[in-house]
Amino acid sequence: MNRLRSTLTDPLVLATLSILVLLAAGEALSPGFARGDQIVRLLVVSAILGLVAAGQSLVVIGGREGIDLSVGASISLGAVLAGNVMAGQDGSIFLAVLVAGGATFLIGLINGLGVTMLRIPPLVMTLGMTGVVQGALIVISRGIPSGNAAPALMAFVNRPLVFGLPGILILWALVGVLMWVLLRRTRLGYAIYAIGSNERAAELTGLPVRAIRTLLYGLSGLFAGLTGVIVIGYTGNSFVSVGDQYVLPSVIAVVIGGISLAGGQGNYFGAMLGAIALTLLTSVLTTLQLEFWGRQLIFGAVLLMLMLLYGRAGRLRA
Amino acid sequence: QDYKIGLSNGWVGSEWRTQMIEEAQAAAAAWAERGVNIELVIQSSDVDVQGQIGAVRNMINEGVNAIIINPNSPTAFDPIFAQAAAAGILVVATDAEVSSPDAIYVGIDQTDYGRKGCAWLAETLGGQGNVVTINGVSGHPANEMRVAGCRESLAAAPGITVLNETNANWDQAQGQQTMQNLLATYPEIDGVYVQDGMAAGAWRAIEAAGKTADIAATGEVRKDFLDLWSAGNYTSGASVNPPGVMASALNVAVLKLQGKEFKEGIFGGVYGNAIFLDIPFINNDTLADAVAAADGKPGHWSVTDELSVEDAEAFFQ
Amino acid sequence: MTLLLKAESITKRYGAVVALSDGGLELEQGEIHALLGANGCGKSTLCKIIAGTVAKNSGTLSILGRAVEIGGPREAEALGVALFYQELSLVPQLSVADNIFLGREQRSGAGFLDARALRRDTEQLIARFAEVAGAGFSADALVSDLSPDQRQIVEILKVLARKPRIIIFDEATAALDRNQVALFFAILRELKAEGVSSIFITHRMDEVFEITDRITVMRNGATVARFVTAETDRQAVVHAMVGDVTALAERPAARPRSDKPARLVLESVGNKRVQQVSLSLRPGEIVGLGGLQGQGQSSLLQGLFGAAPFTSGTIRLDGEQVRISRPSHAIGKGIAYVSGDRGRDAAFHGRSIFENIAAASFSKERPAMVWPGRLRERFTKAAATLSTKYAGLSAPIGSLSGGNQQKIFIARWLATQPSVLLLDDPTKGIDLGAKADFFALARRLADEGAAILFYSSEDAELLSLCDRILVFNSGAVAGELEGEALTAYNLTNAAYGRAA
Amino acid sequence: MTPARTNPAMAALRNRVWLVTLSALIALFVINWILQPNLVTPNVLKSNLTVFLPVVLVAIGQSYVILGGDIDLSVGSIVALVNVVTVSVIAALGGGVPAIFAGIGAGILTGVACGLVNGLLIAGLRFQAIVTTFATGIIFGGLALRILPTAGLPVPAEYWRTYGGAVLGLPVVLWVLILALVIIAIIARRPFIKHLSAVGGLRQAAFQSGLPVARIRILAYVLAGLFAAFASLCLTGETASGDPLMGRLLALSSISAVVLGGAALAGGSGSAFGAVLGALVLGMIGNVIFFARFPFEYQTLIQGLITLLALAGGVLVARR
Ligand SMILES: Nc1ncnc2c1ncn2[C@@H]1O[C@H](COP(=O)(O)OP(=O)(O)OP(=O)(O)O)[C@@H](O)[C@H]1O
Ligand SMILES: Nc1ncnc2c1ncn2[C@@H]1O[C@H](COP(=O)(O)OP(=O)(O)OP(=O)(O)O)[C@@H](O)[C@H]1O
Ligand SMILES: O[C@@H]1[C@@H](O)[C@H](O)OC[C@H]1O
Ligand SMILES: [Mg+2]
Ligand SMILES: [Mg+2]
Repeated sequence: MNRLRSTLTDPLVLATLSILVLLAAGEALSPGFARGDQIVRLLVVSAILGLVAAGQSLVVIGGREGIDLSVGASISLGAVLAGNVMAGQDGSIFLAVLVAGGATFLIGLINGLGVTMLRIPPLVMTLGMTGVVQGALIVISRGIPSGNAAPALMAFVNRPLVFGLPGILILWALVGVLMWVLLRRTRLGYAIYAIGSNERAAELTGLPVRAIRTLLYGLSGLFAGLTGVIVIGYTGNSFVSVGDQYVLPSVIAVVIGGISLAGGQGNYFGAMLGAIALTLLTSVLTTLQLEFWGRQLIFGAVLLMLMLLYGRAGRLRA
Repeated sequence: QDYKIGLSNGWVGSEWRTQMIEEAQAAAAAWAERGVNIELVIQSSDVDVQGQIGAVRNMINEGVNAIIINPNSPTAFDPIFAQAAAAGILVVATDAEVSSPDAIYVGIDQTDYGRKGCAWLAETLGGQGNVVTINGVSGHPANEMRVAGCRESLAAAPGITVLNETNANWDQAQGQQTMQNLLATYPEIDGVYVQDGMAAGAWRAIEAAGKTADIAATGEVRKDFLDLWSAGNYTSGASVNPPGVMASALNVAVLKLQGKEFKEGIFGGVYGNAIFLDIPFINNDTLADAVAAADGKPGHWSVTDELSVEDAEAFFQ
Repeated sequence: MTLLLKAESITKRYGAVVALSDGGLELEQGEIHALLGANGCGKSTLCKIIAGTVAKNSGTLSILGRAVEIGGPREAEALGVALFYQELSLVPQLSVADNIFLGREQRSGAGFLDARALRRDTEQLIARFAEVAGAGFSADALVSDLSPDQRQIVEILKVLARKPRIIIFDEATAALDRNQVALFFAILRELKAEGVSSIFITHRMDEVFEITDRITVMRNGATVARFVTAETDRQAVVHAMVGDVTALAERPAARPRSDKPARLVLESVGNKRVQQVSLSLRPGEIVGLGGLQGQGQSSLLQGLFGAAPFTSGTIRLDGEQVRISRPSHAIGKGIAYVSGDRGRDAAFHGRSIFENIAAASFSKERPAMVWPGRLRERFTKAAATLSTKYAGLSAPIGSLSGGNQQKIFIARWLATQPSVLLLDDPTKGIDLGAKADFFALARRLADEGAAILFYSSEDAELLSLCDRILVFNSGAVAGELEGEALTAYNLTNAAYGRAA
Repeated sequence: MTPARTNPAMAALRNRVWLVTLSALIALFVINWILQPNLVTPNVLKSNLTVFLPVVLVAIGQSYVILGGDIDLSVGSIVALVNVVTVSVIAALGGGVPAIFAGIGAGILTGVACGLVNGLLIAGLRFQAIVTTFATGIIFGGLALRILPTAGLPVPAEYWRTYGGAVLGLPVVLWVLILALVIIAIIARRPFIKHLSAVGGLRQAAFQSGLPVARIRILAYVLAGLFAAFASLCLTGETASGDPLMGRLLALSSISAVVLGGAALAGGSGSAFGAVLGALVLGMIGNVIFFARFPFEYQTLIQGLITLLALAGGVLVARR
């Protein structure tokens, strides 16, 4: 009985259940919604959100109110830089990934330094960084062509590669495995949970807390930059606010995947399921014939229901 | 005579806005050849309504001769424009009409923009078929006007059924996702009305579903898209909202500052204070010209159009 | 005598863990009542149920014969019950005054805060502790700036300010030094004289026999024995607590001073709180750090461990000069540090016991990859050395009682097989049985060649374990005791010797 | 004796971080004055205050929520919802003076109700604050669009003329600010503020001390809703119309203002007065950038840099 209850309230199980319910709802509302190829397309969209959520997960698990609101700006920056570097040439994809990832990794590191060395609260630091990166984007994108995705990149994102799955899904699965290995099979992973759970205790067991946390923000920037590259592969070209729409969803995906915003808890599989659930919800809502406000109401209400299921704090009176 | 003119732009989310200001700057500089020196005071940043009102207040306090604004709200500026007018400042809105009787509007008729797009769609479909629409930011005045215009055209074709109306916030990636969802839900779509830059996203989804030959959808006018359009043989048509509208507004403003009087009966629009500019329309027949005009421009460059000083003089007595 | 409070057949489960199976307690008017038992036997849980912060599953509570349901701390307060929380109930960001009167602020007529009355009342309360509380203790000081003992004093005052008729002190003396305890006991006696009843939880048997009237003993979630203090003895009580007697090892026969070369030598090390301390430590030696609390003993250990690095002086390990400016340096050189403040310094809250043990070993051994399966056995063994009571390595650390958690944190360091062990009041909140195990283990480690620096706030612990004791005063070594000189009398003398 | 733990001057400063914010504000004001010589004239000052007031008010409400250890991302949507409710009620009742009062009353009730919903979800049902207020923000915004699908519905001239005018020789906007300051001064002297700090500082300890934790947090959210409603009524006076998309940047700017004012985002320390100063600093940064006449494409970057520096500086001082 207890085991059943704890299984049912396990975030992973809940996220999976929500996904199944949403799929069923979608299929009931519009037959064909849960068709194989449509699911693949939904997964592609989930994968984009899921990649940002990977960095967001690390930062949140790393604790001290960890959150990265600058991922949107970093996605835009990654997309614009990648577009410019690639300029539609397959040969330049690698360089584009390098430039986009490098720049956003640096931005992330700066976030990390602000959080660790200057002790600026992450929400504030990354919010401030958003303004700076957006400003920089406006400066650099002016006059320079925003660039185009290379055809191979677009095919990677949009067209089947193996078993009818686009390359991006393979990539996402790979990232999922890598994240698991990182978090559960490396010393660094254990250290991330430790600093997220109790920073002082982590220091007293010899962990370089600041360096690790700085790295986490760097990785979050890196993931965002790579997401930017994928986004330009998805949309073909980029503009300065292309990443904005991913910021809060990346946080929500992480939360409904069972990663506590208090830090030191949860894993990336949850965030992956969260990203899928959120994408599904958006898409089920699109297929409803409703006015915009009606969709918003349902979207908000479903988020609240997900919170009701398991995003709750413990009782003060145990 | 020299003038100080304030330019206010309250949203910087797309290159369209950058091009808008750059063209206005160029137009201002061009006045020097006519012996008029124009000093621009530019505010261009992401602000909400009260932030933009703040910028307008600063311009009033700075003592500009005219304010040209791409407004974040159609109605919210009424009191502040009244103050500007009281201070003898000319206010010209562009890109979105404003309700203030103390301002004039120089730009396209957003209702007509939507009307034209959907009229093209209805005609291309031969007045028959299933249509979905992908609109911009719900509640945004330009969007609401475009939606209204589109509905008007579609209503005139009784054979057309609107399956669903959605919003993708003028965001290309969201446009692409929305189109994907619509394609999955409605296998029988014949036509799509989609605004602006979202069209590129929608077309990408159509292409991914292998339906470019079966679906007619509106398009957009950035060079990138024009190239895709011609390469992919899409059936498309696009109303143009030229980024040059602010330059046009500036030219009108300077003439007005020089003391010219407007002709009778040129004002129209919802609030009776609008001078509408032509809306260029590109379809498969005129596509080749547009592609040629965009040759050598950067990918984000948008087909533009601006009122020359001479054209502008036509509005004056 | 009147029976004031009666708790009967109280049960409490946390998921699968049964914290209380049959908790009971009878408290008379105006008595001081000891509540004793090994770590994790349910003392704190029972107290929290009485104070309304934990909800019981079944059982009855009655006050003056009337059954009561206590739905929360406010209801408890209304019934005249106040609890000194083992983990304290203070808000770090608020001042001493604000904390003491939190929720019962003096108000002016219009309902505004009466700042003057607050300050006056606070100063009255803290005046008693002025002598023993140490520097920086004032009405306006933020609790976050106070030392652990000062915080305990604030918690005591906070409880007193509520003017309760039943006060529960859950390990209120754990961080207090001798003088502070003496003052606290004086207050307890005054309260008793006023007819207030106290429940007093402690792991120090001397305190029990010094101050309490009666004793209730718990074991494994159930109340198992009651004594009148004056009519029993230590042996009987301990027997009730642990089932069979595992008393603290008596002071062993003096061992011959090892003649091995020193493992650790400090030469005039110092930082903000430690001045010019020199010492030398041989393999196999256990050296105690004695003296009143807060004289720099912890700071010395933390300095040596790199947590609050020394700014002057030199450290030599096995003859070689080393630089230790952060804990990882120390760990790499085989130094381990066990803190007494587990919640703050040790616990990875919400993480498994496995992870809590692993942390130090990973820092020492620096494996790139981790294979939990291969480590399980080793960590199980480490946890078993102190007969820790736990469900399994993957259970969360929070499912253990305070004392059992502390055992895990000791196990964490044992797993690194340290050659220098720094113990910073490590037995805080550990029960007698575990303490005895722990001491035996420390001995064994020393015999196997480890060098141990041991600070304890309890003189008895120092005397029973150490080969010699350095007595601290104001951040410096004020004296050294060894061999025949190692007596409680000498230790007290030395501690007060140069104190102001 | 042993030395005192912290330098008393620094300790005093730590409890009054707003002093630092005040210095920053003065510095920005001076720069603004140099760039804009007519700054210190009654009209221009009033004009500036009119612009800053909505953020000031929202930031005050946000400061209580943050002091209690929570956060409110929905305040911007509350502003929009209150605005459309107010203008719709005024229009529905025919636009006379009684209609105006009814509209204001309805607006304030709406703000309070939104705050109550947030508070009940977060403190009552123990939902996670960030995600919950993000969700309720979407819901409130959706409701605003339901009530008023697109901007419009002018309010009667009595409303906005009064707001833009003067009473007893002082501009109404100044009276609003004074009133807000009086309210925060009153709240600052009530036990509530200590209780709220305790709840934000260490929730378990606050509970164990017998504080009604949930009620206190709910009250903080209600205050946030109330001040958002005040801000919305001011914006309605400034814009004289309804706009369902109003206030979209207010959530983040109010949080920045609170942090600039020296509050810890984790809760337990900070003050509403600091938030007022923080909001003014944000406003002055915008002004300075305007009058410094940076090329337009650099404006966002410079604004971002200065804001980040200010935030970093404020936090640094608060932490020392
Ligand atoms: N919040 C909780 N969740 C799960 N188990 C708990 C919780 N609190 C206490 N327990 C369990 O209840 C039992 C009793 O714990 P309690 O804290 O009452 O012990 P205690 O007698 O006070 O011990 P100590 O002397 O170590 O303080 C322990 O086994 C503990 O693991
Ligand atoms: N942050 C500080 N700055 C300056 N002096 C301090 C500070 N903290 C403590 N002191 C003082 O320095 C002396 C040494 O105290 P210290 O805290 O190092 O001893 P300790 O053994 O670590 O005590 P504790 O049990 O409090 O940890 C004490 O007199 C104490 O009052
Ligand atoms: O056409 C759009 C214009 O109306 C809006 O204001 O800015 C973005 C453009 O895409
Ligand atoms: Mg206990
Ligand atoms: Mg100590």
